[in-house]
Amino acid sequence: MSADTLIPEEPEAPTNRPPSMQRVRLWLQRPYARKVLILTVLIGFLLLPLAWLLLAGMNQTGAPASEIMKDIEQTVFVFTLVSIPITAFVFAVLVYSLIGWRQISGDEPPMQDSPAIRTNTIGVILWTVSSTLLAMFLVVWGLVELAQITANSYGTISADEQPGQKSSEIINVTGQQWVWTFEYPEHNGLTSDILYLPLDRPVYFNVTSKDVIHNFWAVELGVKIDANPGAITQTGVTANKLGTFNVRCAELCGMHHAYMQTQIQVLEQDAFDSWVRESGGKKTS
Amino acid sequence: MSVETAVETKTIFGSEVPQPPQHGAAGGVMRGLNFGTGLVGGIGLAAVAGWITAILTPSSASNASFAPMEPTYVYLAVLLGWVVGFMLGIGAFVGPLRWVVGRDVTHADAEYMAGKDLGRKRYWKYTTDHKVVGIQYLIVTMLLLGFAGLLAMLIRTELGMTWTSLFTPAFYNSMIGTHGIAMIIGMIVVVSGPLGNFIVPMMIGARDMAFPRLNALSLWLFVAAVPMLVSSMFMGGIQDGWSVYQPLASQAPVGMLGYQMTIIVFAISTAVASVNLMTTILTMRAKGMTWSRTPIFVYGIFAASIMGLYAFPFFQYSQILGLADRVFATSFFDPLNGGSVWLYENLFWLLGHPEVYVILIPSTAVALELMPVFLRKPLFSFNFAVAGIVGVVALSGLVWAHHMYMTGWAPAANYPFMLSTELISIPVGFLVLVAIGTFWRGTAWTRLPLMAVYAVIFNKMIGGVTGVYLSDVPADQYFHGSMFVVAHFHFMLMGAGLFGAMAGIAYFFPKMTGRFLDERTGSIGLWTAFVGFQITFISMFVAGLQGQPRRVLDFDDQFNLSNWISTIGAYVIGIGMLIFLSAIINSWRSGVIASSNPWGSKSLEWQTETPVPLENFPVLPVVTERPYNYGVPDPYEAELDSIDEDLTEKAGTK
Amino acid sequence: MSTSTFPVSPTTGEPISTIARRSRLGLWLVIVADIAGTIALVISYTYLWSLNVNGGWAPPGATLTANQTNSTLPTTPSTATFAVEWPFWGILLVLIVATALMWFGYRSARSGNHAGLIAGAGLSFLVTVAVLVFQWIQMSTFPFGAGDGAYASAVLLLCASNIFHLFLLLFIGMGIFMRARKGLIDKTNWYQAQLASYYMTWVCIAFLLGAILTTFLVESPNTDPAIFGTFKQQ
Amino acid sequence: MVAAVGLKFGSCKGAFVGNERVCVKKFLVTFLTVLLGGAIVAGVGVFNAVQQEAPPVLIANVVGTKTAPSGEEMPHAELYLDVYPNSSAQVPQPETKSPINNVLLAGQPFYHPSTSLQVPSNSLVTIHFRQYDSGGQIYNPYFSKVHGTVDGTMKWNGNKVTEIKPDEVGHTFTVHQYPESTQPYFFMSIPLPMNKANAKTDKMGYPVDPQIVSVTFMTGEAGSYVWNCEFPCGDLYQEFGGPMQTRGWMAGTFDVVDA
Repeated sequence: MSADTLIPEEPEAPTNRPPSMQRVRLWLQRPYARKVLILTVLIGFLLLPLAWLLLAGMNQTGAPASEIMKDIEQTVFVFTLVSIPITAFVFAVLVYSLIGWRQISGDEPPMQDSPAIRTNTIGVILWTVSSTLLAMFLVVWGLVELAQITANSYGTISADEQPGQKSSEIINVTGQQWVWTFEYPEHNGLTSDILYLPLDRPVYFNVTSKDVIHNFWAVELGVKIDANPGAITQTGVTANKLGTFNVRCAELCGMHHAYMQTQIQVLEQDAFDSWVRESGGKKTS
Repeated sequence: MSVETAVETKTIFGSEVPQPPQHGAAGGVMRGLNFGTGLVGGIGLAAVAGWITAILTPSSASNASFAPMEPTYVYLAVLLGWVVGFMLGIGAFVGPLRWVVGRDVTHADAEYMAGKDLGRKRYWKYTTDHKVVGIQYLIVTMLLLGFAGLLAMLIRTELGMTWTSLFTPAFYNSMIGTHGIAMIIGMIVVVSGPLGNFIVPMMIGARDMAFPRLNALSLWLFVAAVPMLVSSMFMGGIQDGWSVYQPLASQAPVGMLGYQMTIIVFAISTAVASVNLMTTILTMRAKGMTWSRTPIFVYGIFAASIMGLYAFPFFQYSQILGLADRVFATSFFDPLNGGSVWLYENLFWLLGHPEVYVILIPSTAVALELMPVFLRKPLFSFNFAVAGIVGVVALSGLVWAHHMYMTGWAPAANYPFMLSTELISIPVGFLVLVAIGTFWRGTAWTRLPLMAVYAVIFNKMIGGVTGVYLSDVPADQYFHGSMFVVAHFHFMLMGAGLFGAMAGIAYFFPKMTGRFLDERTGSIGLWTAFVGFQITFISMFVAGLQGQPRRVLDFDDQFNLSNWISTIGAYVIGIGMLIFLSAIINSWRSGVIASSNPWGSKSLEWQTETPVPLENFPVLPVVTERPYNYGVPDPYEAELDSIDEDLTEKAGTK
Repeated sequence: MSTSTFPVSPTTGEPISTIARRSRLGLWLVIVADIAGTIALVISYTYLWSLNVNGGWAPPGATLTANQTNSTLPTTPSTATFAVEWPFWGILLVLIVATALMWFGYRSARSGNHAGLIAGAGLSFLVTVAVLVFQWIQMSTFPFGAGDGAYASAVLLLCASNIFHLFLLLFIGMGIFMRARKGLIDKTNWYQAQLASYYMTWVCIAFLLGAILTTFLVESPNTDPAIFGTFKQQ
Repeated sequence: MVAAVGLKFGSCKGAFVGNERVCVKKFLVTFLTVLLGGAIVAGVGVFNAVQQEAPPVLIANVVGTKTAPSGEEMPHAELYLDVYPNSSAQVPQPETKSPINNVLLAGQPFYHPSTSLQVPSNSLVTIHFRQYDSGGQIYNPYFSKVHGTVDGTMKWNGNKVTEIKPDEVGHTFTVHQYPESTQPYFFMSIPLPMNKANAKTDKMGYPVDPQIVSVTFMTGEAGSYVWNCEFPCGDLYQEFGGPMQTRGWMAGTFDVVDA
């Protein structure tokens, strides 16, 4: 490539602009600089569809079925967007150093060295500031979203406070090798192997295990919490979409780990009540 | 009190050195010992120990939950017998015993133990020369990685054949566990073992490591550890993933003992190696090699050693506790009797996360080390490279619980751990900046080592970005325990780690073997593996996004497509790696002879002649300039300066 | 005597002072790893103490017999009680004596008092043997066995780690003693005695940590842990 | 394109290879390495796959028709399963090719004659169990109840029951979902009562009159499922290791196939 060997055109009459700005402006006039930036933009636009493709993958089985899942997808979407520019720039430099800046082949070390750039204050400062800002943005966004999700999943409410509001439903989730059972203590201990949820009503989960660690993952609802032996973990969700969804075990729990999964049925309130009446009448010993 | 009167002396580098009395021929008992006697000792003692234990244990012995204990005791005795016997047979205990009885090593002994005039035989002995140890590490690591790769192929085969199941779930689980831990162990040593031992002392201008015998000890402990891991496959296997979470691990067959013993021994080996490398780097740098003149690769190895030193004991103790639970019926991890599963997770991940950087930092450093040589320009912003490494080390110990976001052990702790985890992207970003800054306007001498660096940085970007999702609790609430995680850490550990190691091996091959790594075969292998790698793990990302949990051998039809593609890609990786291996074999046997400094590098290790003499430098070198002093003055800079000048003139005239 | 005016390493010809510097650093790093391991023990003890999972921390009998755990494991009530504190401190005290003797030997080696060195190292070795014996007696007379709950496990592990350290000390002490007698440690070449003293000092600290834990963290603060396998608190 | 850059070097004409012969030799080495590697993978894979083939499939044959609660006539198949506390001269231990399993699982309970079951789709299936093992307290009372049979009951020693005492369970036969959304959800759990400790036993040590349980359930469309025992009758932690996690002993496959 002979592009680099071109001397940029003379700078116009110098002004009182600070030299650093001057430098940046001159730098932008260098052919390779422009090409790298153009390449960055191109690659950036090539990567842009990812933001939606990721969500498409996550929504295949009917997600989002809850506010929590919406928040999660929002986070994924935003993180993809903000990480595209920096990725595009790095890829652009890689590509341009292969096609743009000269290459030397051969068996002997090249006779002619490259420009000895030991550092570049402006570039380093730009990178540091931007990457720090980016990290800070991710942290802040994450903290806010986490607080929001914790609120939506009632994760801060302890077991004894829970039977508070009448509108709520408490479900005791028990993981054991290799089946899930769901107990509805407010309906005299009605127990089921399918997770039935009322639509648009907050549901508290108390989760524990009778043997090893399992992980209660309600995929389309975006609920995930370990079922630990000897401890009770809490979470919750408000399902806002009718349908059949999946519970999968997301922590290796022995031979039939792959088969430790079941259905979620999100029902209208009256359908839910009728299910309770049909199967829940008698007390479980 | 005086032992002997006439002190015979020996001339070492021109100075008369008094010698302790020489007992028998140089090397003493070590003359008769080698890998063969090690095997004999190990297998022999293992057999004896197992036999005696079998006699002593009543076959009806069982623990509180009716588990037959005889196999446990016998297998444990066999493993212990193997380790002790092997180290005994190869002569690891000779040095300490000589120290106790006060028969100090003479110069002649030392030279024999360093493998002087032993030819090929020295590679089969308890040799103290750091170059021999480096080669030995290279071979053992490649064997281990090959074993783990074989398991990877079987795993992908099982997952790819969605219409049938090849293996039973139990065997599948033990495969993924063994594959995971074997790869992790292999990747931990793949750079700091071969290159750290062979290159670092020469790079800092030293004649050997600080503690040559410890050097051999760390290697042979590693060698003793690996067969125990393999043996566990035949004892029911490790059916619990590489992290062997308790209490699931206490349900596994006796094969679990193989895992636990492997980790316990390997942790000692790592600690010994770390102490050795750190002491060498801190005290044995050549005259004039200030910290600003120390190559970045040395920084990388030093950082890995720090993390290995403080992190591995936690892993070791987590396994010692698990072993006690199984053998002595203690209840550290048994929730029925007051044990806590979170205790195990914390102990494990206290190692588990620094260990990731133990793998990543050296391979990144080796990439940064070779880039200036092939781009003929200095490393961009050396200080930022150092800052990046320091930052990663500083944060590495504060992020472990991001593996435990979803365990519910302390929901409030998710906030600080998310903070620390996402902060680590800043120092990692520094390393990326250094890399692309070095590429910037560089004339690429496009030889295999440099080309591999392109692959490393590409994979590292993908792994890094996907890591950002996982470091964020809300997103992790979906991705935790899914295939997405598997794809992510393969991009980091394999995409960045292994390809970086391949770059380093290709770069240092001429110095280690005296021959070039065959460029064409090597490149074909590398790029085949690279393409296969992208196919495999990008489609694995898709499976994760769709919601496939990890460590499952049967899954919903919706995941079939991505798993088929992933399996095809895995086979491509396998072929590529085999081609690269064949390049190594070819070149080692009949490669083109390389000059002592074929890349025209300016750093010390290339200034010695090849093959490197026993004491690397006849005269210790003196460092007078910064590393990476390549490059010509930047034409643009000169021009800019002139502009500045007339700008200031203008300002003056105003 | 193999002691020239300018002591050098017989193998590499470097001055002993260089070797000593190197070895000292190496020892510090070894101690760092050892500290990490000991911290792992401390974490295990305090973590189990603070959680009292399923009421299983305290020596069982009281809590574990309440077999509401849906478990079929035989949890026979045991008469186990907490261990007595003073033996931990007694053992620590004796170990400190051994360490002091080693320090005495090392100092006298530097000051050229060779007899003092031999006496110090030898006595230190003997006292260490005594410590090992005491530790063994304590371990074998605990009012609980390994299977008696988390407390028993944690305490026994602390003692096992002590035993491991003591065996190391025996090896070191014997080496220093023999080498001193051979004159391999003397006025000009004393760094190995120094390292031995340093390491013994660290081992004392490790013992001290164990004693503090077993003395001050006994009754678990968590009085109503969840009952295993259920959604009830105890 | 990047690869091409890497390939430009070391061609047979370049300085890296002497001549054609060396070049061919190198190619052969490469070729053999790949071949050998592939052979090793295939070999190990086939060996292990053969080592652990599932137990012979036990097929429920259609023996006429039966009236479903809905009133319609459906094909009726039957299956006979026994549960033994341990192997004996009379009942051989399930065959395993892995030597360590023979040691670790000796004297452990198992289902007989096989754990790979196959039943016809869209029909009524009756399974007759003979339970020879002792028992005790089950972890989860949910599995001391009958789930998924035609009328929610099972026949135990002649009389219909819907559940048994949670502390008198011997084993359970629990079929659950295979992770495929394309096949009908299927969940069935049958508790098998235990034999009292004082039950009269024959010379093999098996109860003379075992617990007889028979259940009838309706199968839907074809699909594959797995089943395992939910009563802790294994060893190690929570007595859920060993046989509980070995197919052929206390777990297996349950295939619903079109006749």
